[in-house]
Amino acid sequence: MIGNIAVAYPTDPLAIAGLWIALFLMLAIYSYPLWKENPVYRFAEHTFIAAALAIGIIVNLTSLMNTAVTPLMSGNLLMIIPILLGFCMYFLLVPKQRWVSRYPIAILVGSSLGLGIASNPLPSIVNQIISTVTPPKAGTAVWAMFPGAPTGDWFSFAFVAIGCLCATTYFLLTYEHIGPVKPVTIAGRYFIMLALGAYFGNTVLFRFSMLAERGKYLLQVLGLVPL
Amino acid sequence: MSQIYKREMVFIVTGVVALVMMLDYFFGKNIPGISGAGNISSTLQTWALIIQLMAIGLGAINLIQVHYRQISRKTNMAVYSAWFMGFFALLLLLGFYKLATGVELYPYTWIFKNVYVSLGTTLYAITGFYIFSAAYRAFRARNIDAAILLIGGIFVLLANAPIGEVIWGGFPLIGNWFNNVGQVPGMRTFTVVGALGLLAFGFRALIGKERGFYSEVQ
Amino acid sequence: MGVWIILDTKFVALLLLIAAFALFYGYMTLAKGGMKIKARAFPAVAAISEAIGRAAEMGKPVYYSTGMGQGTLNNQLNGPQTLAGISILGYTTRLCAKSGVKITYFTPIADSLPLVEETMRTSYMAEGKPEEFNPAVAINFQNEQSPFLTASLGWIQREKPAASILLGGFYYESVVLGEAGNTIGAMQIGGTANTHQLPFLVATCDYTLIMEELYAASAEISGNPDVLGSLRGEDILKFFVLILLGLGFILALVNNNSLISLLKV
Amino acid sequence: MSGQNIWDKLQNVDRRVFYWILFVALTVPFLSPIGLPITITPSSQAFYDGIKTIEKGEVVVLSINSGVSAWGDCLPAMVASVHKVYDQGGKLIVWSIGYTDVDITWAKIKEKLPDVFSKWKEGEDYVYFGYSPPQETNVALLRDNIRAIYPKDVRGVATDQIPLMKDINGANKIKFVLSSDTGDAQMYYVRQWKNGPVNYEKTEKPPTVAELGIAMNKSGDMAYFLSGDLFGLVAGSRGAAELEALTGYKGDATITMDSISVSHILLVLAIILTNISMFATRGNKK
Repeated sequence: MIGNIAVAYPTDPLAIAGLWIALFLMLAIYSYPLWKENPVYRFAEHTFIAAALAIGIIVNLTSLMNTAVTPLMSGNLLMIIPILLGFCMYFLLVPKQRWVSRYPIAILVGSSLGLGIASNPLPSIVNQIISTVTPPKAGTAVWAMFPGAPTGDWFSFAFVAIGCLCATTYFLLTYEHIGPVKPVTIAGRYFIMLALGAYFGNTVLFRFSMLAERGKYLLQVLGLVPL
Repeated sequence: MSQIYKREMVFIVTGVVALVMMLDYFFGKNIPGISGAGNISSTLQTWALIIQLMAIGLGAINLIQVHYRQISRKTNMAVYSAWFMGFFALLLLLGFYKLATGVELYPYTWIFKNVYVSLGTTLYAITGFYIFSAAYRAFRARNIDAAILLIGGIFVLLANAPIGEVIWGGFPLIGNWFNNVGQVPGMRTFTVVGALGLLAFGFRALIGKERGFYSEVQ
Repeated sequence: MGVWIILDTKFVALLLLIAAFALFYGYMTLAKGGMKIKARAFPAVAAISEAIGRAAEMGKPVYYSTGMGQGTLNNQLNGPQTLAGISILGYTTRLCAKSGVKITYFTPIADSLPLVEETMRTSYMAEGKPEEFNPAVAINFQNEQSPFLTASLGWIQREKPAASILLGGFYYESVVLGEAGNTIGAMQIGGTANTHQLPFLVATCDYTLIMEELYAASAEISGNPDVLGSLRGEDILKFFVLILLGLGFILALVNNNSLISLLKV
Repeated sequence: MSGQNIWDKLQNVDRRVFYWILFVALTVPFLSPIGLPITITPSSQAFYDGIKTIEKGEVVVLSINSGVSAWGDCLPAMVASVHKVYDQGGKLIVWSIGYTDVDITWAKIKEKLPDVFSKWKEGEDYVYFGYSPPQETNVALLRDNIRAIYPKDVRGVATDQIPLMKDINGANKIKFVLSSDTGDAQMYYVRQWKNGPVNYEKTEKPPTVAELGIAMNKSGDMAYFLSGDLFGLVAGSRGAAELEALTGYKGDATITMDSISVSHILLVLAIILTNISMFATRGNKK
């Protein structure tokens, strides 16, 4: 048997009740696909939305206490500015004074956009070009189509380089795909389709692993599989 | 004149904050006062942090408004909205007790461990069902694009599943090659094109040509 | 690094950023100054008019949705996709008004409703048929994801639309709607910039707009000079990337690393 | 023509039949897990080779950027990695970028590793800071000033009093970042920590980042793994099963592999069937 660090089945009645209520809620949700939409499903869905919102508020407030309120109380008076800006966000709800809420949004948008714009080009453009044109070193046939290719994986190197050339040509958006460029863009779309195929395969692995865990939970509560 | 602080000033603030972030990123340690703990960019990032923390209330108010409207209009969803309000209020009280006293009451732990965890994992995994039924009825190679996608997908599926190797040694070899190399041209181009798109979108937002953020800005 | 450059070894990235901003600003001003910049013809957009023609022939309605979009317009990732989907909705509604085809728009995004109603009303007015637009019928709003899905599936099975158009910020509803439209034989046109949903749209739709194509198609339809100008700027940068890739590939074949070391400055 | 209506029947089979088949196919294998052997893919091997180089006392950050709802795919890889960091004698800092339910996930990881957490002392070998909001600016802030977001840990102990954090307040003292994601928070670390303007002395190197998240990230992040921005990519329950095989601690992921095998075979058959029926019905229409 595969050794899994099994947690003992609880003896405390409240914990056992917890396991069964969790199972009931799971079956309530899956009654939608496995049967049809029904009141029990809607009840369970609204329970989740309420719980998620309550957690969100409590955890955010706890973090706010640590990072803003306690420092303010212990003398860091500069902290009053972000707290006031935070309150300005709520002017979004007052149509006539909505412009007040634009200043805190400006700081949020300015900081995240500024950071995103500055830090994106290096890893997402420059490093990608460098990696595409770096020839494979001999002996590093780590993911070779032909394992143990003595001179390094030139097949994969050419595949990626030519693929990037065609796919980038496909994404030229203000020039028509006509004349000699046409076959290159058609090939580019096929490279993109292959990528979406692999993406589809990995998405299925992700979704099925999640659903498998739920199936295991059913068996765990019934005591057929260790917790 | 009065419109200035309603629109132009906002763009100036956005632009200045963005500029500080860019200077910090590129020239950080060489310009005194910009980079490092306690300097301008760190302070602005701390302000952004606190504003985000306080913004959670907006989401709560919006959701409570939606459900209040359901109750006041006595729609068919009214009973669920009433349950939402009641359960939300109960959890919030338990949470405030923990916030105030630092003591986590047993009902609080019990609800999160058994109610929240189960519902979260269950709702998130529901897509697995839809993928499976769509595969039976809709994933068809109706054109070359869909054919390449499905063939690539099948090879990766049989490379990810251990049984693929048992059936034929070629599945892990070709499937893993698709995963490690085959998908890279497409994915890498998405990355590069997406990054260029973000630069364009960011530039338009910084010069005030992107109206999504400020909802009312004409 | 040279003393006069005070950079933290990211000179190439900064150069790329400055070049990008210069190109965007240049072409945006040129576009506003009247320079004709057009997005290329997308088969998916051409297919919309073909789909409306089919709907008119069969006397069947058209289903249109811009997806979940995380439930709000000003979400940084999905807001732009929902707005793009709504501008293409305007174009589609106008075609429907012209050929007397009924179109129904489904959404769970509350704050997009004013914009949607204004867009569809303008399209009907442009065809001189304002009286045919009834928002209560043409726009179906459900405030959460599962009621939105249930309402959509019920309508699709009942009305059996001739065409189903799914353009916007989609999440897993792309699989459900794609399957529903496909099994009743509707002609399907999909498009999103959420890469994780693209495989499902390509697998279930006859035509798809991929990533930036969604923005280019909507900019072409709305004729927005800023977006079209910055799109041309992006294309010039893509040419630049193509040159680097081509040159780098040839240099790699002859085992010369000069370009790589240049890019690592 | 009887041949034709078989395919029509397939089309009109109620979709709930497929849902029940899938749920049974995913559940039954857990009753007696077989555990077929699996090949180790290069990106998981690279991750393992990376964390094997952790020396005694070196500090690693575990950034839990996936929620409770993604446990099926993300929890096993985190459990296996924490176990390996413990084996190597490393130290661990744990926080989350954007997931308010991180407390429950961290409690589950400790529950899964009783032998580790009976010996590890909180505050000296590991410290748990909990939640921070989901923005890239927070990762940039953590790079230079951890105390700005985390003045104290979840127990309420001030960060200055925590022995592990005595001379640590930024990225320059961290060896690796292990990021478990459903979204793309790992890219925040790649952009702000690995490629960011960290104020390093000559002796220090920026921390490198590895991705432990959901299986879809194997597609989204492979380009960054090849360009060296990620030193490892352990994606989904499959990656976790490979990591469990590498570390020798068989766990939840290895058990899940049997359900993955059964369900994937069914899905491949489904796709083949629907395409055969398409060609069959198209053949008749001509």
